Amino acid sequence: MTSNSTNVAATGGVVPPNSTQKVALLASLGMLPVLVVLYIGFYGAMYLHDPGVASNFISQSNTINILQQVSINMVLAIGMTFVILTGGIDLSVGAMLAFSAVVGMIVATPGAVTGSLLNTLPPSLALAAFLGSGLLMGLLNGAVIAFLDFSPFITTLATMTTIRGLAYLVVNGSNVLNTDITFGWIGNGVMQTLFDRQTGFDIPWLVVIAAIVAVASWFILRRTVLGGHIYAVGGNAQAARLTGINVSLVLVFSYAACGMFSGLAGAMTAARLLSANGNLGVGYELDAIAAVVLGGTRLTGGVGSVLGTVIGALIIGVMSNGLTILGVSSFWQYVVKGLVILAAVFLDRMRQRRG
Amino acid sequence: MTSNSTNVAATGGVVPPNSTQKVALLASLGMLPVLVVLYIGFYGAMYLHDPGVASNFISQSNTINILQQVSINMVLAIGMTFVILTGGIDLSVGAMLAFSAVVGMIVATPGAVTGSLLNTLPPSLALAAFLGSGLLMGLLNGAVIAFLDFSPFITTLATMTTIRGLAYLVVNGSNVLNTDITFGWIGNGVMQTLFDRQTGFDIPWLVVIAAIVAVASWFILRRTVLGGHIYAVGGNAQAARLTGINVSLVLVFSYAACGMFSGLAGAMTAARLLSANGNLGVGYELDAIAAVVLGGTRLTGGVGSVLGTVIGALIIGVMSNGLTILGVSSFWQYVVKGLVILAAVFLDRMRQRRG
Amino acid sequence: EKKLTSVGMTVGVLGNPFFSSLAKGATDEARKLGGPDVKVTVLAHNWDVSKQVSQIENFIASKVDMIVLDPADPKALTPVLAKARAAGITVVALDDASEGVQYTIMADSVAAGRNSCEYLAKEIGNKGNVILVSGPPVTTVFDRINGCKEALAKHPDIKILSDDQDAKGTREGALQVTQDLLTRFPKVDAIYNINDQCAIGSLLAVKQARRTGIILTSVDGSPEAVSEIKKPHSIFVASSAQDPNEMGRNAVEVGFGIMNGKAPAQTLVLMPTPVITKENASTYVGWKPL
Amino acid sequence: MPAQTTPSHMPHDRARPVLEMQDVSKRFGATSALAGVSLQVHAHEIHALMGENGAGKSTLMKVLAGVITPDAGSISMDGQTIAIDGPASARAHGINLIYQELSIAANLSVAQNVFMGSEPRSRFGLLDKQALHARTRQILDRLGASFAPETPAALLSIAEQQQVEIARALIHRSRVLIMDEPTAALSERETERLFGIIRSLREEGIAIIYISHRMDEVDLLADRVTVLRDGQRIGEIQKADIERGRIVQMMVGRPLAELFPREERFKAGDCVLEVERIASEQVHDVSFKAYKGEIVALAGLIGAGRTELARLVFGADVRRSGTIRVNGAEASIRRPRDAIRAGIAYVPEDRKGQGLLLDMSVGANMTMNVVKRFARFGMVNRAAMARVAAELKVRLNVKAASLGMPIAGLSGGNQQKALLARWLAIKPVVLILDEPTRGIDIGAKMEIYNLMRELAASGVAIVCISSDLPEVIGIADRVLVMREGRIAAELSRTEISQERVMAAALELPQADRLVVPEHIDAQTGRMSFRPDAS
Ligand SMILES: Nc1ncnc2c1ncn2[C@@H]1O[C@H](COP(=O)(O)OP(=O)(O)OP(=O)(O)O)[C@@H](O)[C@H]1O
Ligand SMILES: Nc1ncnc2c1ncn2[C@@H]1O[C@H](COP(=O)(O)OP(=O)(O)OP(=O)(O)O)[C@@H](O)[C@H]1O
Ligand SMILES: [Mg+2]
Ligand SMILES: [Mg+2]
Repeated sequence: MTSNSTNVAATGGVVPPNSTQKVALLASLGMLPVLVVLYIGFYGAMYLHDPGVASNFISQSNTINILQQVSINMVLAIGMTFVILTGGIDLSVGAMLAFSAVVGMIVATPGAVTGSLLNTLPPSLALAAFLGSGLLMGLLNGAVIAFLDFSPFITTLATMTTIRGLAYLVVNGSNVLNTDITFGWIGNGVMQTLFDRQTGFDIPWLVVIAAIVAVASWFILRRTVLGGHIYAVGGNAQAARLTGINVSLVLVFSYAACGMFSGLAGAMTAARLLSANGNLGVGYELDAIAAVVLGGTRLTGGVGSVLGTVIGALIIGVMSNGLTILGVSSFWQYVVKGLVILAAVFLDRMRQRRG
Repeated sequence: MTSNSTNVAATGGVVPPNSTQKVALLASLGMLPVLVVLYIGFYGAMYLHDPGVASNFISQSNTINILQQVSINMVLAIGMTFVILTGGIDLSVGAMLAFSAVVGMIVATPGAVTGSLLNTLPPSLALAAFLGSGLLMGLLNGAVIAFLDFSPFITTLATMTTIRGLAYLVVNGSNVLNTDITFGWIGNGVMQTLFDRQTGFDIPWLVVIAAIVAVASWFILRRTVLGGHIYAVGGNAQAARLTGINVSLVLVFSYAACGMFSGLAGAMTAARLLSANGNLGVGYELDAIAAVVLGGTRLTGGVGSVLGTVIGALIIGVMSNGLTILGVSSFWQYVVKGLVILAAVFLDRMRQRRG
Repeated sequence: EKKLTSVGMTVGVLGNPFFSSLAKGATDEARKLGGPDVKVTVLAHNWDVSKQVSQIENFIASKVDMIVLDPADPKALTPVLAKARAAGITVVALDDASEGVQYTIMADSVAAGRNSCEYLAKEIGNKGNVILVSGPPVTTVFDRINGCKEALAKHPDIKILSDDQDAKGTREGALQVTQDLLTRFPKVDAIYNINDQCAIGSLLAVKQARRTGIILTSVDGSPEAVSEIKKPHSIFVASSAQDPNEMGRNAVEVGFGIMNGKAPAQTLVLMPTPVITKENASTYVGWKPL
Repeated sequence: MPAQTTPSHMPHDRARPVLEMQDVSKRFGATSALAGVSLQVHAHEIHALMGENGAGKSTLMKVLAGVITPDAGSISMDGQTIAIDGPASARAHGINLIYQELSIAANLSVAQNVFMGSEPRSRFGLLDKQALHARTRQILDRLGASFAPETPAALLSIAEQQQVEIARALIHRSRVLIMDEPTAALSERETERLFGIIRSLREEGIAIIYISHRMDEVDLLADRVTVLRDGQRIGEIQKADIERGRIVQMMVGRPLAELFPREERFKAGDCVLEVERIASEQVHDVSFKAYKGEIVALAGLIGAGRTELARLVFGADVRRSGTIRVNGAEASIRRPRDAIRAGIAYVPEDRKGQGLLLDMSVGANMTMNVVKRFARFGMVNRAAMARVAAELKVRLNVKAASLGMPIAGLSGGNQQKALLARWLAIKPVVLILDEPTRGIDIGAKMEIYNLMRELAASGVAIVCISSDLPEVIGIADRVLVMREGRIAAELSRTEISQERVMAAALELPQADRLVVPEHIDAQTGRMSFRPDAS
């Protein structure tokens, strides 16, 4: 490091626009080609084996299909991005998803759980219940980590278990079903686009929501002072503290955001399945983290971008969609998925070497 | 201060246990009281509710029972300790456990999988197959991380998936059964202790193996040069490299050790269940990491001890044993486990504040 | 008639002989009907409904002729299954029920639990302490537990010591839970498990605890269970059997019929679950996994 | 310059101190870092705070900046007692501190680092990037920094990071500006610039507290000197009677001999290190020799490529071309291990980042490089390690409570000595020291200089990178001046002089990065070196 520093100083002159962004942008762009390669690769493989299948793969409907499938993981992963940028981690996202899903569904379903206080709330508050319960859990995570100064890993590992238990408890391990929820459109409705009439091209609300979340998060991280502080805390918490940044506040915000997005993901899941139970979202934390890291965000914090996370999530989504359409059965899917992730990282390295 | 320290300098004196150890030792001791408190707490709770149950809980047989139950997670966690001390992480331990378990069982069971090359090996090589397959996977992890310089998290996340898939593949997703394996004693046998005749007090081999692994690992980490280098790499890789330490070698060793211990855990599991399938060890990585972190090992590397990990694993074991014996339903067990972990960390903090 | 070229199948977990037997039954039948090069894609949903929804969507995208599914949820799949139907895909369910399928063949889980526990009650002379080792919170598990409770309820002298411990449906899970429960309860006469994997786990626990006078029953009739039951002095006495190979075969066969406009006689078939005991074990034709 | 906080500006009556600290005490476990220290600082003055490593200077200043809460004592401004809780509130009182230990977020740009925590906001409270970069550029120009606001901080050298630290404090309107060893990492040119700024700030009526281990800086700047020793205030010296010997005596508690060892003419032995046409991105075909028993100084401006050259020789970075010979034999050096085997030792400039193993004990840190040599069957020979460590501790007079204590607990000087010990343990043929006395007190400096002489006398060839001109002149038998990755001049013992070194170092092609000498004159009124001075 010292070495190339000497160099820059020596050669002085030209410096990129904004460094952080550049770095993050590079990292995320780094994965964009990988995504493209992956997509084309699948297309090629299918084409050789059956042109019909190949055209199904690239069809508009399947594209939307992929976007819809990744939307939930994407929302979780974006929440995770906030946390990882501060140098932390949140293993409880899957559990928070399940918890908010069951809480929201109970509120949405009069008499779902007899004697449950939640059922005394008006169903109209369901959406608030989803987001609120997620936000609450996130705030708890954040408070413990920021004020008690616990390690994020062990803290969220613990809350992951506890919250999962609560999710089972509020519904006694059963399933809350409700096929006529008012917010069903979130899960299965589509947004009529302008040219709908002619082309019948509509976008599922799941995708729209994920897109909104992505843009909003990008804005917070890149355009607001708070966003800057998140990068600062992740880059060098000591420096952040010395320069008078309220580190605790930044941490609480990040975990709260992650929690609220998990709640939103819970709403999306419940709306899509028209039901909710405590088993939802088991193991989702790893998918979310994978998307974030594949997107070039550094686990030690300070470096990364929402764009990267979006691409990371897409890579994972395209992979399972493509493999299934190719007719690869589960065993091989496991094997291939891992290898593809390694290949992705490798390609990215090569690109950076050259670049 | 300067003055008296000069005298110290003059007198020179011997090297007291160096700081790495001190910190680790403190941290692990920090958790020992927690373990004790937990144990006593359970005893008290049971006593109030039924003295008979309480005495069962502290009975020799249940104590051995607990030790036996934690032994496998402990072996995994000790392997994980090597990796985490270098500042890395290994998410693939559960998958490696499953892989080596099925490979070993196939070798041990003539005709288990028709046409499988593994079945051409003599059953006597089974144990070698368990350890060897684990070691091989570990070496692969280590090589990728050390030489391709991939992030340990994403690498082992990928290999976790791939190895899991391989575990399913080698047995076509079925179950290898063999109730008369030659190494059944590992799983269900006991070591006759001296005073066996009188007291009938024998120790299960599972426990003996875990103990041996712990002592050997402690020795490597605390007494060998390589151990010192592991701490150095985890503490400051840059500095380690500048002092001429072969960082890559240290990394490969650590991941290989973790892999081999996972293989051993695979043998222990297979021997205990007299069968093996691709689903073994799902999610074990989190238990292992939890034990390591509870034991006071720092996730960023450089600080920690085997002793701490052992205690961490025991805390987790006592917890689930105690809760079940208390008759806490599985939903509540989730809730309580998380809270207990948080409480443990909190108690530890308090202790360090005062100390 | 329409030709069968590709089948999409999604089941609970892999690495469990029951599901791989389902897969085998279905695959063999598909080959029989559609020829050797028919494409059968088998996926596992690990009881993650969202995952299963995605899998089904992907099957639709790859335009399979038939979807054979082991539903992870009775209602949640309705929308996506409607989509599949709309795409002209035949949808049949096995092992568990779901809205929106054209045909369902499953074991009667309640009956399975009932049969198993009636035999259990008989073996212990209709009195004593019984442990019910439960599993993950899913419908099938609840049914098997409830069926067992029905049977035991008929006998006032039978006391249920525990029925709320989740053994994860695995050997290692049951081994640990049973060890702990045995520590808690000094006097146990019988243990009922929600599946054979767990039963074997409990069996190991009982052996290691050197406890005697305990018998085991469960549900599934898997090869390992049967071979254990056959052993002369084994305490594992009974398991109400399912026939996953037949289940898979039948599902595809009927599905193929529906494909070609032949509506099934009844849209829900509950397969019997005969209790396999030491007496009849020898005559029982067991599962054939992949 | 606008800032978040504009403290009320009251007319200073020069007799009355702006800031007073009374009986401030602070303990860290066993060590009492401060024992009832009082300090008075006036407007329009540069107040030098002197003391050995570990005397308590930084601790005292951190109390002022609200980073450390004192166990006892009070602080008052303009006569009124004030409560300082946290950096923000200190800043609200117009107190700003340039920290000794660099705290830069490597993931951010220079601008983002400079304005960290006080980012300029646009109308809707959003980040105002334009203002951010514009204002950073202003401040960097004022400091004569050679890098742009957009530069990734990860690419900055220690010295450049130091400039960012300084900029951080300068963006705020201060009434009391504290500089804790701001020049530790700077070379002559940047230092000149900084002095200009300090003086103009003094004219603006700002009280400046200045901490440094460089005596000549104190001579140049200080209006008043307060000396600390072992956490106690030893005394105050007025401008009139500032005099080195006196200060040093107060600091060390005993009169100190000449800083640099009496020079005994060294007789050139045979060539030990021979570097031929070595090259990388930053270093261009550099060749040089180092002889048995001599001390070669590598002088030059920040970024001249000295550290890079050292790292290439040591194999820490890969070189594009060039050969290295040790004792005549070609050494194939591809990684540090090879260099060490060849008998080359390298003490890096970034003590914490690349040298110390902060979690390990003093003993473990010192014996790091020889654990292997004494090991039996790969086992640490703890007895031998203890012995070696104890010997080294005595030989280098490392002031540590015990060899078992964490090295993080030592003062800068002692950490540096421990690092030296680590490398002496391998009995090197060639010893490369990168800024060996950065941030180290005069006593420790002396010990290190003597040690260097001793080693040279014992036949070690020493290559010493230093940005401290008096040091270069005091210690070197020969000076190699680097510029832009090349050796610009070689000065023999007799030729060495400040003027010559600076001239060779300053002669830069790009005018924009050249500090126009007249400019320096204007601000400092001090004689400056012109490129043609030689
Ligand atoms: N002189 C030394 N140089 C380098 N590393 C050392 C030195 N002495 C100890 N270490 C390392 O520091 C750590 C402490 O080693 P040490 O042998 O003192 O531990 P220990 O006291 O035997 O272990 P425990 O505290 O668990 O009983 C180990 O990693 C060891 O390799
Ligand atoms: N955070 C801390 N924890 C424990 N001890 C500390 C801490 N900070 C400082 N000390 C101790 O307090 C004493 C004073 O430290 P301080 O940094 O103020 O000295 P200093 O005068 O600034 O030295 P230097 O000239 O090397 O910067 C030293 O003995 C140091 O070891
Ligand atoms: Mg200081
Ligand atoms: Mg340098």
